[in-house]
Amino acid sequence: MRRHASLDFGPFLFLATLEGLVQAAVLTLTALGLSLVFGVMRVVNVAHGEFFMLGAVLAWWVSSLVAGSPALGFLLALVASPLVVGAIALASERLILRRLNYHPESTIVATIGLLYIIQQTTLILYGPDARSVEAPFYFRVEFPDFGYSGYKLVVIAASALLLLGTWFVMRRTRLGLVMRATQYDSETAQAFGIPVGRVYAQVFALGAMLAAVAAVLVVPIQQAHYLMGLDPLLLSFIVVIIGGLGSLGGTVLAAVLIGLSDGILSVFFSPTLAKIVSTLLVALVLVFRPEGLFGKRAR
Amino acid sequence: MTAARVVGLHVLVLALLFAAQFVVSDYDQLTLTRMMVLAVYAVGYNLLFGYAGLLSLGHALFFGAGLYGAGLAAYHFEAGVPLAFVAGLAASLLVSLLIGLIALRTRGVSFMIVTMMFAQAGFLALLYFSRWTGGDQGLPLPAAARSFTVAGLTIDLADAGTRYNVAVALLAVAIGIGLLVVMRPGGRVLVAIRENEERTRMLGYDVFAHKLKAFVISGGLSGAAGAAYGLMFAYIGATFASIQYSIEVLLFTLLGGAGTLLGPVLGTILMFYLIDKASEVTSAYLLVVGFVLVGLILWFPKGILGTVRDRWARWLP
Amino acid sequence: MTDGVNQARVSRRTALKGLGIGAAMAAAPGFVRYAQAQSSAPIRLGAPFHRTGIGASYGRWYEQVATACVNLINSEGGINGRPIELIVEDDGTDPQRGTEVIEKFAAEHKVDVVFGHLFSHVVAATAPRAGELKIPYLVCSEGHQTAAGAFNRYTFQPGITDVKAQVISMAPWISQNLGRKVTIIFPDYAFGHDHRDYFSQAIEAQGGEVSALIPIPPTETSFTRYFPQIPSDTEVIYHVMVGPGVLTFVKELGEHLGSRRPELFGFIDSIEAVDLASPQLEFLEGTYFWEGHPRYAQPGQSEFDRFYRATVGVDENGASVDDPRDVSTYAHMFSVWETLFVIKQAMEMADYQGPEQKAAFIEALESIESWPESREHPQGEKIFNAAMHQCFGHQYISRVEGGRLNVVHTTAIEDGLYEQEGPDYREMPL
Amino acid sequence: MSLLATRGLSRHFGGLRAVDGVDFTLEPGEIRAIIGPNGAGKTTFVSLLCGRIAPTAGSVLFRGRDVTRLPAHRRVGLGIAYTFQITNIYPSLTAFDNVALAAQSSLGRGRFAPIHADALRQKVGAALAAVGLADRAGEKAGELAYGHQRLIEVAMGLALEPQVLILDEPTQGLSDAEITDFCALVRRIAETATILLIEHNMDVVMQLAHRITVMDRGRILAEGDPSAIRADRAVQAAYLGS
Repeated sequence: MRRHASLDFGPFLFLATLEGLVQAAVLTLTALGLSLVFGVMRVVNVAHGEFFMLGAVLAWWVSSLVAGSPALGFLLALVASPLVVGAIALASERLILRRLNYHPESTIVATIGLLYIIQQTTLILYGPDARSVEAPFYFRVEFPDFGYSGYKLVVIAASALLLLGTWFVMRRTRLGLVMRATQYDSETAQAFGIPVGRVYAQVFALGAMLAAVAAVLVVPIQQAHYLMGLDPLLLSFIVVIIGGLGSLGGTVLAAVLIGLSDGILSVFFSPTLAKIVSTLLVALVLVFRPEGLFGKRAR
Repeated sequence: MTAARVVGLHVLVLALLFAAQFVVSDYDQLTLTRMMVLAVYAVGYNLLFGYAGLLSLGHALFFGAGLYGAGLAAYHFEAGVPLAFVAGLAASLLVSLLIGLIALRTRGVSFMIVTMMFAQAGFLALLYFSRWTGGDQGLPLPAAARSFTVAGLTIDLADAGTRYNVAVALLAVAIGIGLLVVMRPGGRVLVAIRENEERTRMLGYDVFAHKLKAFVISGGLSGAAGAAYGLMFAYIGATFASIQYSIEVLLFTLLGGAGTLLGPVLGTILMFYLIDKASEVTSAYLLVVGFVLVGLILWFPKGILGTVRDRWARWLP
Repeated sequence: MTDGVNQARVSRRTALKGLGIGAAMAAAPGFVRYAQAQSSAPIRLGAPFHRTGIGASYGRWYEQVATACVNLINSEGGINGRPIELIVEDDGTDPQRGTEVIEKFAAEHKVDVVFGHLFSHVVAATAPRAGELKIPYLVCSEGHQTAAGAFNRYTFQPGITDVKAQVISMAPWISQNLGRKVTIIFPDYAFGHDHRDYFSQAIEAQGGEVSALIPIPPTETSFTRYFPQIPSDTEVIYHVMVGPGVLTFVKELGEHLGSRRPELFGFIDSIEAVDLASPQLEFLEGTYFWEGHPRYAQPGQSEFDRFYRATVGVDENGASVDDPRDVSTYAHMFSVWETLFVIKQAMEMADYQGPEQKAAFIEALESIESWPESREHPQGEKIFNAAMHQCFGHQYISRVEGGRLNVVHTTAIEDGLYEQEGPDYREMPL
Repeated sequence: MSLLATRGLSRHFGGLRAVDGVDFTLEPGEIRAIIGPNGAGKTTFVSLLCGRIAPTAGSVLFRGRDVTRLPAHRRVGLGIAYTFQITNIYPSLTAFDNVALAAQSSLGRGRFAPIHADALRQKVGAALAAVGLADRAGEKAGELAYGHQRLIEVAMGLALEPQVLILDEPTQGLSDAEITDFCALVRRIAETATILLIEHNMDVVMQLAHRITVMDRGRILAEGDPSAIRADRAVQAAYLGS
């Protein structure tokens, strides 16, 4: 019984690339949130994946409240879910992280605790089942050798737009300027009258919201489930570290690279093997090239 | 004399644990057995975290190495209990030596993430090589793999009483090793590295070598706990190598008091009990883990015995 | 059956207990409870259900069926005049928790029988512990390991047919009606491996051929990446999937294949607890599924099936009577109901009064040869192979038509019988 | 043979030549002071000597042996001890434990046998007594007065039984009375060890040093006995000018 693939190499690679792009699109948004929080606050947020999960679960809840067209429910979820997640993140920042004075190792332990609190509370309130959200629209794109979900292609485009939006906020608005100043040197920023504490809270909320948006986009493809936060967390870690801690450009580059390579490796080999390779890669990058593959050496 | 007081206290604790089997219910005896084996794991973890100040988020890898080292030897090669245990111990020593050589080049947050990633890779590898490891399903060990004879005395780990006393003995050995490491001059060097690494280097200590030694001893104790757990309860599974087991041992240690020898034992017993009781009330019993972690970090960073030592008993090791 | 042997066993055990604990402990609460158990205390059934983890949707319905069934039995006088107490623990669909939970049942709850495990990797880890703890362990799983002789005297599978028998009995129909070149998509653990191994054998025995085997981790959430492995000359895709991602699995399968698809034969597991009316599942129209018990009430439904549905709270579409979108795991959960009645029957045969009569209970269970279709066995008649501790019953092949599943073929019990592979459990010591 | 010597020792940070081709020798038994304006490269230079940082070029010789590639802890083992510019002790450990860490380092040197507890106690006691802190052994080092913390640091240096003791600005932050005591202490230490001292306080330098090395912009500007250095025009220019 030899395993031989149905598709020729060309279409096979094309499908793998599409899968990789979808993964990269969602991953970019999620990892960007993690990277932003690390870059500005120097805090590793282990609960980041749970914000992603919350985004998806809330999307299910919001869209199930709306009768009628699935598009309406989805659009409402796209707005409401990140806002609620942002508010929860803001509260956790005020109640926990600030009290720890953002001490790096303590915040990791605290956010591990936060991870369990969010995940298990969701289990209590939402239950252990996986639930689906209907896509706002559905069409099937017929390629010569296989079919593909049109919605997935739209996810790629939507992520690119959101990415541009984030870039605009960071580069062209006062909020972005303040964030970049705080990231560069928080003490000097404080001396110039920037309310660093408030910036931290905003950044933490914004990071969580990016994860939530990514989750809302993904939930018509995957189902909302209380354990779905772990994979995006690990992948985001991988992306942020390989891209260079705190470097937004590096994060985007690494997300595309990891998303694509994971997507492609998963199709050609085994998804588990792809994950083993990337986790080992991350460990080695952190040891031997701590500034990341695309980062510059720290000041 | 401080040393006598310290040794006396630890002997007393072990004697109480030994005596407990005559008064507790069947279920508490079973639970205490599990607690003591996991306490060995926590004692090992604490040598690295509490004394050398290295916070690993990947110790499940070493527990898992011991578990699978022993379990696979018993399952595939029909090794007897002593040989399987040695195989588990050797596997965890080897894995911790290799990981230590690489991970100890980093510190702080990077060290936490590197250890976590290695452990995750190990966990995934257990799933990937499912032909050997049983993957998600794990492997139940045959009953024959759990009974052995020493000096004409047959020890059957399937027997609850025997198992309990083996656990007491193992914990005694672990605490003994802990005392040896901590009370001797070498223990002072570990604490010195935790408090001020650069100064310690400039006092002429090979900091890397000391850390590596602590890492390997810690990994070995974790592996011994894993090997014992597998052989005692006749099952090895990937869950034991998952990140949750890395986090629970951190929690045990933090709760009891990092950097105190008995802290992890106390923390393991309390937390295990809490989780077990919570699981009777709700499936979301890990909620307890979350709240205790956050609470400890915010209000009680030194844990129970750490606070006791600061306030009342400075001589506690 | 309170014969001398059993009474002797009682007194010996009591004496040992007394010696072991000492007279001082006789007043302890545990001892009092034990003493009461001799007279009027309820029969305690340990139920390790998959409340969380990849089996959660099954676990919820297993629990609902068990609760309804126990209420029914209790309202009709219980077992031997004693009520049943159901003690449920969550095992997280995790083999490790499974082994811990059964120890808890033995040591803390001191249950009479444990029943209700479904996922075969949990069963595989737990069954050896049950044998060691000498607790009767009745699984509601389709794993082949029990029938293969991999376990012990204490482990039974009396409520549902095993995978090997299921696929042997269906393979001829598949090869004659759908095609001979088959690609098998299966979850990559014991249950999936049973499908892989025994369906491959069965289809080859029919002159068919397996063109590809596609294993998928049971925790996977994204599936498109696996589908390019489906060879283009495949005539039948045989799919069986479990876990939280099953809806995604079928949706993505539909997306990938489109209208020019080969024939699809799925185990209902792939859409168990999933509403067939979900968007994007239209492509399933005209495909086939195995069902252990038809989800949609069929024309000529038996009175037993009607009674069973009403009692467990399921409507004629297999959904909860409270919420038509909450679809049950109908094809599997009858096994809980039937297993409970098997426990009742064997306990009554043994005049069971307490755990010291475990041996009599097991021997009684091993003396049963068949069950007729009845209120106690609404899925249909079954025969029980005591040497293999395994029951064999009818299987149903259904076709999706107009958004519902209509049975098109019912296998005969004899279609699924096979030679005994392992030892005779009855010859193992108790 | 000189005790400690460097040949063409350099250390560059990016474009900055912190230490630039220094040839230096230290004879056994002397008290040597290194002086120079801020940014002259003094601390970088002694850090190269004791191995805390690696040189860009050049070599370090100890008793004629090339130790350039030797890691810092091995050089401490050979007898090159360093006390930090900023007080650098273990604040949460007792004074005893602080000094014991140094003592067990020198006791354990080159041996595999376990360290005897009595020998250790004796040695720690002697070092603490030498700096006048014998009665503070049980106190937490971080809770001691600042001057005493500096003395703990010196006691640690002593307990290492070094051949060369490098003191980086040891009198910084001490009162005049403490400085006087300190000078007496250094003279006592000098009976058994060679001393290399970075110091800004010229009174201390003139009082203690046998010879003085003046550094400026990473190079050695002048070297000689105190009176010669006092008279050197280049030195005056470096301190006063530019």
